[in-house]
Amino acid sequence: MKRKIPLGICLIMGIMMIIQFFIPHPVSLGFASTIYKWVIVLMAFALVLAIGNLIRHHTLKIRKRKEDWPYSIVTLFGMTAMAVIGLIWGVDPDSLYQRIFLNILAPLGGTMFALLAYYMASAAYRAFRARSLEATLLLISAFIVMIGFMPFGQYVHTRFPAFAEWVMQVPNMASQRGILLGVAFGSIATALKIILGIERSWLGGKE
Amino acid sequence: MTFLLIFLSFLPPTDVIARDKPNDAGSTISLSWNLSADDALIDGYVIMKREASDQAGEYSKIGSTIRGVMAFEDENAQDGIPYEYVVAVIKNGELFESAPSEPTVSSPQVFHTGRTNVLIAIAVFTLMLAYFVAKARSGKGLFIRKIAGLAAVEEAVGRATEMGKPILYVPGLGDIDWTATIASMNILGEVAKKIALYDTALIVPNRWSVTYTVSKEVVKEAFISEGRPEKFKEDYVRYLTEAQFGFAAAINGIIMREKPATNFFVGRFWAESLIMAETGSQAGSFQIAGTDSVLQLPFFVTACDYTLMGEELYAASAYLSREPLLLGSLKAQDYGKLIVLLMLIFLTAFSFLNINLLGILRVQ
Amino acid sequence: MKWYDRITRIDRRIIYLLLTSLVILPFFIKVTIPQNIMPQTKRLFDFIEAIPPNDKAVMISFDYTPQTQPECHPMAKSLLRQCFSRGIPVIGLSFDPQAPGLAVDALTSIVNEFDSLATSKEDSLVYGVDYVYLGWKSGRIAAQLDMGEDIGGVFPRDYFGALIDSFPLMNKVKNYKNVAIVVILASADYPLDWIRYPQTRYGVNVAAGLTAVMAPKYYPFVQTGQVSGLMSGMKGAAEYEKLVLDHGYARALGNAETGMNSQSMIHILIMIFIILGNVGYFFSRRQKGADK
Amino acid sequence: MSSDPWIWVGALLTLMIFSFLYKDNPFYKFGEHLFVGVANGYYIVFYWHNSLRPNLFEPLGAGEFIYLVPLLLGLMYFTRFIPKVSWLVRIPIGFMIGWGAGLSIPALFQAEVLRQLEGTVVAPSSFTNPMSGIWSLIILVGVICTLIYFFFSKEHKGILGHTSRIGIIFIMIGFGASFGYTVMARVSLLIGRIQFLLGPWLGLID
Repeated sequence: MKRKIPLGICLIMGIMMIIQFFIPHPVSLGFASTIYKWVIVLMAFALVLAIGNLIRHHTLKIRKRKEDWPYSIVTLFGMTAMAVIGLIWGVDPDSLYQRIFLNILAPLGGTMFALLAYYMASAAYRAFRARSLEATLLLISAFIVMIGFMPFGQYVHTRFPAFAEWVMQVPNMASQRGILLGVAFGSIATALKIILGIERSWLGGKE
Repeated sequence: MTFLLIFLSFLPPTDVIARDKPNDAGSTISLSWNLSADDALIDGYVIMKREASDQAGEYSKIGSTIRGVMAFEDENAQDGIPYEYVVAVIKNGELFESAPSEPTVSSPQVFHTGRTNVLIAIAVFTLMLAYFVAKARSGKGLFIRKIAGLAAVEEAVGRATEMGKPILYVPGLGDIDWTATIASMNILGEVAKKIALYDTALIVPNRWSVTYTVSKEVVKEAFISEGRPEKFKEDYVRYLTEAQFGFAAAINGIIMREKPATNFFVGRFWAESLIMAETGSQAGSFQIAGTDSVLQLPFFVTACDYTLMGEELYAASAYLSREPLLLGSLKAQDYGKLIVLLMLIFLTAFSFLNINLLGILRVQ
Repeated sequence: MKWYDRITRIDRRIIYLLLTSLVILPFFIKVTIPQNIMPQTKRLFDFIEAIPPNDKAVMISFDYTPQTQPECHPMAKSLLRQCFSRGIPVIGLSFDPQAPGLAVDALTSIVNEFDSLATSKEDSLVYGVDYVYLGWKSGRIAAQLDMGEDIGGVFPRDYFGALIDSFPLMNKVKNYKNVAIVVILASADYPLDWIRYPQTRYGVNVAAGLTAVMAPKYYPFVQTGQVSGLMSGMKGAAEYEKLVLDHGYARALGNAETGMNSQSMIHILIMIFIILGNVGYFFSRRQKGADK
Repeated sequence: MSSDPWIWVGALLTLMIFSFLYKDNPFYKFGEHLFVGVANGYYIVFYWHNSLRPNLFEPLGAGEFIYLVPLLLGLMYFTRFIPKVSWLVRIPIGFMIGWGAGLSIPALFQAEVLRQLEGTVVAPSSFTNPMSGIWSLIILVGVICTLIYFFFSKEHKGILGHTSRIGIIFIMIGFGASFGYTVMARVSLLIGRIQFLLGPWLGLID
């Protein structure tokens, strides 16, 4: 029973969602949107557990004075402050909550994202070595695109930008589609195995 | 003095046809008509309707279009009530009405005929899967080609033990509704079983609350099934944050401060892939990646020691567990790809014989 | 360590330092690398050139976020310069909640630029006559469709809270009939909705300025004519700046040109380092072969 | 220099994150921990306003008792702490996983199989321009060879070996091109951050 009930619920949900796709009737649309609302509610409940884990991790660190423990205070304080601000003073466009989002979260996220410019340079320098035919092809096509999409590309040859565009649109597109088709079958098979209860790693152990 | 008033007259559109819109949730009627012969001269068309039972009633305006348009959808029909429609030409505010349409009733449909092909595809693939899984269950051995990177899993765990350092396993940034995340959970289970046998710590950071609960169960059960439940620590599986780059920032911190010997990045990834993989590479960790995110593959290939590309991720999860049932599905996947491949060739060949079958691929 | 080993192991911090300086330098040292102009950029420029002055309006949908500002903000500025120089009224609006701040910034900075050059009162730009900014609305697709009937029904008040009936421009422009083209500046998939809904229903012309990542997706639509012009990424923005400058609508090249110079130099920097790495790899491998 | 304290906050946090490029340091640690904390606070509020309140408590308050189902399912997450009934946690997980899997199957067939196939089939109309016709043939060959690389149940020998090798060549060219193309987008992001530091913060550029 400890396995059969969850597996049964998984099976029923899976089949209902597949059938729903084929039924345009309002009853079916209403069903899909209700379930979606429930899913978000479930995510919110799971978040309580997850946040609990985070709090536990950091309080332990503080209590045991583990390395870097003062930073754990920063995390716990930041979380509590932001939650209180948003729950008490609301989330209107000119609330403190939105200001913190725009002036603290957005710059932090944007800068992490911008680190990629640096990492692309160091990764390319370290790894783009002509060790084999495959590695050489990767290197050459990267060069073609890096030159072709820049204004100076036209000085290599007037048709060079068009060539770079071709590399993107023809060989690149072909390989992406091929990979995508394979992935689709892997994904579909996994999803089917889950619904049919063949793949049950999410249940954990045998009991 | 008399004024000679010239009344200009414009021809209304003809053949106004009303039909219930197919494959919808009801309350919509599609209209079509032939353009007025004076289409080039007019301002546009006005669409009007009335309930067919109310023959004395006035037509009321429900919408308008610019000239040259010959279709309209009335999205405010009430199911079960017959309506009549007229389409009028409008010029300088004056209307010239067409003959009314036949009375038409809107209704919702219970099967979407435009999606029959998807239904057939699902049915065929499910049957194939069931067949090969049954065959695998009967104990026939299946050949699976070597997947580079899989052999490295054992090596990775061993290496961490030798160095006395932990293993970092990032199960992707996708929530549980991404199948890649499920495949990753499967691989996590196998990796955790190996770790349970050695004296190595494990760090599994999560971005989503639901994947956090699942990966916790998976790791815990893996330790139990290897008979080492006492070795499992609550702190192995952690929740970080839902913010994509906040998550990446925290992973960078873990890589730098807890110095894992091996990093696994397995699951669904977005732009943050290289932030984590490059940091790991600079820290000198041994790295194994696996993802079905086509756009992130180049970065993992560049920065990691081994990468499971695309479908290899799904194959790996079946391969590692070595369960015949899971292996059976690989065979079904291969046949699925074979069908796709043959369809590509035949549909292309047919199109050159002037037989256009592309319609069978279209989904509404 | 031999020289060829050394160039395979350059400290990453040296690369990072060079890269940072190449991003900063172009802001202070202006150089101009001549550009080839992509046909889809030229097409948008020519389309707006062909709109008669003081007639139909250009609608600009500001839908980009602060993160993609370097790519899309210069596009907005160049477009505004072209429209204002030619006497074409501009209606701004947004469907991305992060965009209004940027839209207001683009409008005010260009309007100030024009007004500072204006010699007479007639020359200066007047809010409500030459341009308006309607602000942000949720329910994108429904709003886009409703504007085909009545813009005032969707935006009864502008971003600053004024009733739009009070603006001469909005009395002239009631719906898409008086809109020559809608230009969507976005970092997400917004133009597709415009093509699918208002364009098919009301036949409105659509053009776009997109980030480099988004743009390739729209090439097929340019080919079919559903999109009447496209600026793609910082390069597209720089090309448009060039066109606007060449026609005398601007006095100097803007930020996209600066950004493009950074881009070019960083691309060259990365390639130089890749080549160094490979030269070192080649010689060290040859050395190893000789040692055996 | 800016006199707006918010700009200063944004600028200092930007520099803290950038400092990681040199090496891990207390400033980065501060920025990282603040990020994780504030982001979690942000999502707690987000889920309250967008999920728990409108999708659970308000309908329940209005007497829609069907919403007891998600409430019950949600509460089951907490049975983890009660060893005797801890297996109940599998029920909401099964619900979510089944939902996700069922949702994805038709979507995958539609968007990633059928539509990709349709885009790849070559038709005589592709040859109205002879070059573009040839290119679509190359795409067709590339897709087929790449797909063959992903065959698992046959050894890659003979014709399968040759085609899958061509597949790998396509894949590598594609990876290189994607990498090269992405450099542009990432540098744009970096320019954006630098512009913020030089402009609004330091006031060196406009």
